[in-house]
Amino acid sequence: MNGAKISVTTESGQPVKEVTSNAQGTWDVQVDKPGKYKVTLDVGSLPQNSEVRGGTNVRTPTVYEGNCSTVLFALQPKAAPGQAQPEEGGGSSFWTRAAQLTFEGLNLGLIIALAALGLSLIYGTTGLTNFAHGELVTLGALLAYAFNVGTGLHLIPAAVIAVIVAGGLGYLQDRLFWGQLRKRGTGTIAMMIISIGVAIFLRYVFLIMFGGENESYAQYTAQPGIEVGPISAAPKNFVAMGIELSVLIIVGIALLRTRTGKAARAVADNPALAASSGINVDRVIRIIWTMGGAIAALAGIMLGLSQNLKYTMGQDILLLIFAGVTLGGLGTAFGALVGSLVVGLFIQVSTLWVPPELKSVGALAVLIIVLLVRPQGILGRRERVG
Amino acid sequence: MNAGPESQQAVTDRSEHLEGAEGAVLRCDELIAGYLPGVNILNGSDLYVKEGELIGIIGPNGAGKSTLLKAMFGLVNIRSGTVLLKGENITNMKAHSLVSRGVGYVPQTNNVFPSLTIEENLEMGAFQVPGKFKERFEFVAELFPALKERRKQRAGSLSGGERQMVAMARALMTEPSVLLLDEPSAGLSPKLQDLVFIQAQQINKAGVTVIMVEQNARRCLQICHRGYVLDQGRNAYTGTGRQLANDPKVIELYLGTLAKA
Amino acid sequence: MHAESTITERKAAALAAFKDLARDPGVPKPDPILVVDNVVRRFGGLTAVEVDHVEVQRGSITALIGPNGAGKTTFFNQLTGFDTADSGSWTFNGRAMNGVPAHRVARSGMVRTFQLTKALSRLTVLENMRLGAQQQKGETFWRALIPGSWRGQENEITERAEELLARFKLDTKRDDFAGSLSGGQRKLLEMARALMVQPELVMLDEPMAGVNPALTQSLLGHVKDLRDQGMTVLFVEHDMDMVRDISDWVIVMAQGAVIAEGPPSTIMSDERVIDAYLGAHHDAPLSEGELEAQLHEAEAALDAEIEGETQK
Amino acid sequence: GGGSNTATQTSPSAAPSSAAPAAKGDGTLTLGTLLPQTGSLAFLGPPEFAGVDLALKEINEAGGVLGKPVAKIDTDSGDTTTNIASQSVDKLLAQKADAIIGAASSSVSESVIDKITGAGVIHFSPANTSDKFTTISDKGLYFRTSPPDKLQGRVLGDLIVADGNDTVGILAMQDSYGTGLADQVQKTVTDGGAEVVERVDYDPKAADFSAEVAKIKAKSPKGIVLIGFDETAKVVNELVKQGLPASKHKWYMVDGNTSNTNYLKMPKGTLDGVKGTIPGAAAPEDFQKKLIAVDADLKDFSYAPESYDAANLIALAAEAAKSDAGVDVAAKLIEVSKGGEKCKSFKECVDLLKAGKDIDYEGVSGPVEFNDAGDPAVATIGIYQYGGDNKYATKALEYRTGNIAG
Amino acid sequence: MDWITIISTTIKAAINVETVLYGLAAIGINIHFGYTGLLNFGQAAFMGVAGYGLAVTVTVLGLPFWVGIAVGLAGAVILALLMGIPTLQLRADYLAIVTIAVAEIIRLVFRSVTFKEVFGGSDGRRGFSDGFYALNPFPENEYGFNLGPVPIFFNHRVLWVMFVGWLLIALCCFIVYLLMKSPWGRVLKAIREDEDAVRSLGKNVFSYKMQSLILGGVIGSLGGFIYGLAYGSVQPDVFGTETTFYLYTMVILGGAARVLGPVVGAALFWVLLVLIYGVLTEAVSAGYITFMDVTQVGAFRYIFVGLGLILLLVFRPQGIFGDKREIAIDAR
Ligand SMILES: Nc1ncnc2c1ncn2[C@@H]1O[C@H](COP(=O)(O)OP(=O)(O)OP(=O)(O)O)[C@@H](O)[C@H]1O
Ligand SMILES: Nc1ncnc2c1ncn2[C@@H]1O[C@H](COP(=O)(O)OP(=O)(O)OP(=O)(O)O)[C@@H](O)[C@H]1O
Ligand SMILES: [Mg+2]
Ligand SMILES: [Mg+2]
Repeated sequence: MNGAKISVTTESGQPVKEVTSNAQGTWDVQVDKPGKYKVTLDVGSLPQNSEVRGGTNVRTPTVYEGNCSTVLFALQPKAAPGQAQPEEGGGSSFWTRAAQLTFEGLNLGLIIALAALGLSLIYGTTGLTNFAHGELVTLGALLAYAFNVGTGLHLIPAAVIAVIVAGGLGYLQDRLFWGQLRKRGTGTIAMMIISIGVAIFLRYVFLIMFGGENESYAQYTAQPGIEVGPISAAPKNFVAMGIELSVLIIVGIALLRTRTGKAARAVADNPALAASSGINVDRVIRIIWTMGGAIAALAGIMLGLSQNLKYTMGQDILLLIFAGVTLGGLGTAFGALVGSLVVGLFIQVSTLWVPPELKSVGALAVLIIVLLVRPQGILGRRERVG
Repeated sequence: MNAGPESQQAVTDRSEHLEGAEGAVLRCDELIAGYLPGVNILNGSDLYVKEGELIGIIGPNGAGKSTLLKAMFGLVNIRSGTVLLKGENITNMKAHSLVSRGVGYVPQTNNVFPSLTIEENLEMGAFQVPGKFKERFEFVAELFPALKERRKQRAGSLSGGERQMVAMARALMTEPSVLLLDEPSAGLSPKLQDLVFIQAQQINKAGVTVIMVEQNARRCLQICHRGYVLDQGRNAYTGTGRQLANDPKVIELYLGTLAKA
Repeated sequence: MHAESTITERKAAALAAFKDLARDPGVPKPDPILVVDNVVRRFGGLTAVEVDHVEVQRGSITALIGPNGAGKTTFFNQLTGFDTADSGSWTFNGRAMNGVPAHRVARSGMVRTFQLTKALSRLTVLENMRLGAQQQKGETFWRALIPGSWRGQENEITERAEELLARFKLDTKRDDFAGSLSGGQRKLLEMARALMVQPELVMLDEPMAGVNPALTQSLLGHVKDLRDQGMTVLFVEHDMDMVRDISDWVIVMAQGAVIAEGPPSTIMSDERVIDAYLGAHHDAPLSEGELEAQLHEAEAALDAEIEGETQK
Repeated sequence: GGGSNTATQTSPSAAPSSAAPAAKGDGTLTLGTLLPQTGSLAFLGPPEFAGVDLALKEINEAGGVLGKPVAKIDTDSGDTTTNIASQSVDKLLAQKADAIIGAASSSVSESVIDKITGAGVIHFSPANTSDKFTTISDKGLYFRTSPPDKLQGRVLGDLIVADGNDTVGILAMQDSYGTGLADQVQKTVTDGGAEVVERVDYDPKAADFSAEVAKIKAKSPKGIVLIGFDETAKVVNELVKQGLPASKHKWYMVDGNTSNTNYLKMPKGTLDGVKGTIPGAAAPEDFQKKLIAVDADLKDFSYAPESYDAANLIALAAEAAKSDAGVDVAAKLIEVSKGGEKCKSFKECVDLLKAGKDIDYEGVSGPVEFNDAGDPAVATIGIYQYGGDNKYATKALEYRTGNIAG
Repeated sequence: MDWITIISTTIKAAINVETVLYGLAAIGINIHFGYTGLLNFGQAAFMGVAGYGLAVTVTVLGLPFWVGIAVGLAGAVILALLMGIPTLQLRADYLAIVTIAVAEIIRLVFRSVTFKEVFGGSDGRRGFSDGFYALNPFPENEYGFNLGPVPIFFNHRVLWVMFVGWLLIALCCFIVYLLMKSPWGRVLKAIREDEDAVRSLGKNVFSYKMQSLILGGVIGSLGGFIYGLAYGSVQPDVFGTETTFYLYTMVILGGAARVLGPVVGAALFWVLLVLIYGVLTEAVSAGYITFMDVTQVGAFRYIFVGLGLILLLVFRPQGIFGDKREIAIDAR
């Protein structure tokens, strides 16, 4: 804005200088002492149709030694009297934001659900509360990173290989470790603490191999979003959500319908009886570990794709995973899905009302409330007494 | 246990065992087994069963009857002794491998999958022969009509007796050649108890070798060919069902007189 | 053990009380300790319990029988506060008990056992027993801190527990974990523990299923003793020998409802009861001959069936 | 000090028994580091260790301190979720460290400051920004070279206003670094007449940042300030995804997140035109090269200059005090940081000291002039701009030097 | 290698304030989990509420130290009631997740910018321990002795905290010992095994669980006080779920449902942590180990700690003091 008149005075009112803005609308005053100054814009010198936003034409910046200090008078077209100030352009309304957050909730919820499914499978069949599950999620993400950035493979084949390798590692884990412990008759509580040990062990192996920084995959980083209705999302999000949903549904149905799926549930209920029915318990558990490892890895890759990779990424969402599993009802695949979606949605949508730094509080509060109303989880069943 | 040497009909030493066990389908020799380190529950018990026989095992609570069945079936670790199935050494073999060798087992407690429906429970019974499920399901549904009506109900919500039916039915889903039953009649109504004993006999008539643990001891001894009385992990008495049922010592110590009255 | 042949005072009293009663379901008793009205419990579409009216006579041994799935256990669950009835009301000693939490029910003198036993696995058998005792001083927080304040009582309790254990043939197991007991031993412990409560009404859910018959017999004597000490016993059992031997009165449930009541001798010849529950061979153990006959019968039926199948 | 000299340490006389906490110097200056090898700030560990290592290398090449090479003991500070910092300090004290450089996290420093200063040892943090340390009771032993938030915040705020952003959104990591800086930016921006339409403090461990960004998007500010550490890459991802790219909105970054290798993997032009402020009078490039020579795997350079300066300052003060005892060194630290002949490296400074001159150490992170509280009083902030290759130009747009206080 | 320092720091770690404060909190967990079977994964919240109760009372409200302690204790009791009333009806695994959630909520609120005025944000609060140290009877000095060549010294402040802390531990252990021998403790243990059975015997399960939750919570809160007093400050992240996990680890290491289990577990845990670290750093700087450099030792330490945990529990699943028989019963 050219030609606006500005006067600068010290705090106590002694005039320092008066200037007029140049063609770019900028101006400059040299002051020789640090301190508070008062800058006043002569409203009369403004063009007829504009006014200072916020109304006041006085600014009181503090100038520090050796620094300069800038003041700004934002102008806006003068509204006709009696007419409401026009809504500011570019911002989004409550409902678009709600829509966006719902989408984000689903996005996050599905990733949690995938991770939760792996946890739920393993918990369901072996009774192991696996605190190292977060690390299995991380493992998948880092494996994909290693194939992707390390060997220069494109992310898609890298991810496929990572999932397969993680499945294999899941198998080996049971074969060489958890299975052996079961054979020794190690109790579930001891196993739970052992899993904490495993979690610590793996996490710091990752730290050494991978470093403490955030990393991203070589492809699909900062993919620009596209607008779809009220939401804007990157194409990778849609693909990822599609994959997540299909895996969840396929595994869920497989558990309910296939023979191995039913066997897995039978083993979960009563391993000795399962063995007496002719089910090879160890084999079933190994299949579950393989699947659990692979699914956790996929969850990690999706998380890494949507966010970034870090050696604690799995640990950081472990609580949400547990919340999802529990909320849905322990040991049911669809329960994990429903529970996780609720967790994801509440985390995101609650930020409409609570400060984002407290967004987990909202989700956790909902968790508590749901469990008070339905102590057995959303899809869980009450056991009979007597 | 002071195994009464004065008892004539019922035998207490190993000679009968060693004689009779020749050519048995299933035989155990001097089994020593237990749950906790250092505590043996079975203290060298012997048992054999011949092709097509129906064997009853009775004894006081905590004698080790269930443990004996579990040990044979690979669910309790055998510390010493051997189990032979048709000449093959199956000591400490895993339960599921025994199932594929034609052995079936109904546990005494925890004998259903609570979170599976009745139908799924039975499906698990037929796990190794999924093709036969339909046909066998019709068969057991006939026996226990209550189960058919409730096929979609989760076993965890069933009454004690209903569970027992499921457990029995589950074992009947496969057609085992040797069947181990641990108190199959417990908790069932008199009508169904009858049915269970009749079934056991029928199955046995059809050529299945049956070993049955029962606290319904008198009934058990009535139908079985031979019986064992187990006490403190050892064989206290053995003999034919009738011998045992009429042995005064056995009556006094194990059978009681209530049912006779 | 008590001589079984001598009819004790209590038994006589109980018999007298039942003598002139009608045999209708829900018949009023002269001195009921428990009165139940219109209790209904549904699970989804299934009505597990639908009892219009039933009364239990004080100082008697009453058996509750009925086919599997008749709703006996569920009925117990309602009465003892372990499950909430959809509707209905009941009084114990004249006090309304619906909606009362389980522990209060037990404290007011109505104690039940569980059919699927609940051993406190990692407590010793003796500790299981001690837990049953009521009004223990040492069970309040502050007094627990002063051992002197509860030692004396504890010793009494232990004595009582040991007596019971001896009767239940569990004395050798006294220091073992309850979780290591066999199936039958758990049943015994379950019942013995309930008796530690010294309740007015003890409700036993199939106490003798899986218990060795010789032991059962000796325990029946004990149950009769309980009656003689003024306790009321309501028990569920499928062992008809036992029902016949000790019960003064029998209530029959089927499909959730009480279908018949009466003294054991008459109830066992009731057509409906035989049909629904007892089957043809209820009244005596099968003789050899009968057994054969029965087998032939069944075989014939099977053959006919197979024929039928093949003809189809 | 002297971690290797176990014999004297164990003799009863060496066991500290006098009321005066200061152990006598043993002639060898021993630096302990208490920096994150593990935990949530583990990514800050490598550059900080590298900074100290580089300084030590140069110091010892220049002949060490008091004629002996400077010894160093590295320990892990972890993060606040475990209390291992305290155990690390125990170890350092047992091995007679004279000064401890660390911790990165203000919270961790708070939990061990009593222990360190109580033992008469210098507690010198390269990264603490919490204003609590200004007033904390520290026996005059606590110092820091950490980036001067107040000045940086002012410079950044001013830059934002000068760029004509009348509406500003701030996304700040929720810890003392992030909120401190954000507070200052917010104040400056508001004073300057622009409006902070949205400020979001986020939990850096959050599973994702979409809700935070959505909140900013709702106000669609002209300028978006990103204050944080390496999780900023995720925030950038989210901004691009939700349609707030740098091409439409003006983004501003701070020293904690300007150098991040993840930016290079983003599509070309993602960060084009983004501006960031970094304390220090020199372009970081040369210094970064030197650091890489020490630790080839280095990816992040946050707080490396500050750590480097901390080590140099302690060494110089020890040289000036002619003692390696913590209390003596602390007494000289303020002196060597200001008021005298300016010098830029240890060698240069130590030569001046030996010539009997008063020196004023000018560090890589800024001029580092301590005030009485042991906080830096003056600083220089450089303003850098990113190009289409998602790297910032090595030459700053401008440098601003000023007093921090105010 | 500097064995003297390694041994000295290790021995000190076994009795230092960390052991004390974790030990106290672990005693609380032992009451909850070991004896009552309550899977309380929110123990850190009890510590936090106590620490912050003290800190906020003294620094923000300007009240004396003793009031702060009272507020902290009251806070712990109230938290137990708040947590317990709705959740004690839940099945064990659900209780676990609810308590984690409550603890996380509390931590997030403590560290939030929104409540910075009260709780001090992510840096927490400091400057509330003067009242405590004013009571210190030990004159300013270093105290300790030389164990052969190994010096074991603590300064007067640490010594005072340790003195009070170990006194509290002794007291708590004694109380736990008395309680768990008593019929009261028997009810708790019975609840751990089967609530319904206990109900059927006329015990008010809810009330006992609540008593247990409060008692364990209050003892846990003592750990929180010790933290605040020993470090002179409280920070929110100290009271995170991680801490609770470590507490469980300590309880199981020592042996659940054993009076001294948690204390020994805590000592063992810290010994493991410090010993491994000491040996590794010294071995690396002395050049015995070349596959890692000094700055990686922190991470390697945890790798070995993880391994150590695994091995300990693989070979002694019942913990140091545990009873093997109990574990055998425990198997599903
Ligand atoms: N929680 C539940 N959900 C669904 N159905 C249930 C539930 N509990 C009980 N039932 C059903 O209610 C009916 C009554 O069960 P109940 O256990 O009371 O039988 P019961 O008379 O005790 O039989 P039994 O003699 O076999 O023990 C049964 O058919 C059972 O399947
Ligand atoms: N899981 C276990 N752990 C430890 N000891 C056990 C276990 N199960 C059973 N026992 C012990 O083994 C002994 C034999 O038990 P078992 O179950 O074989 O008895 P049983 O003869 O089947 O008795 P019942 O007729 O009561 O079923 C019992 O004394 C019991 O205490
Ligand atoms: Mg048995
Ligand atoms: Mg029943």
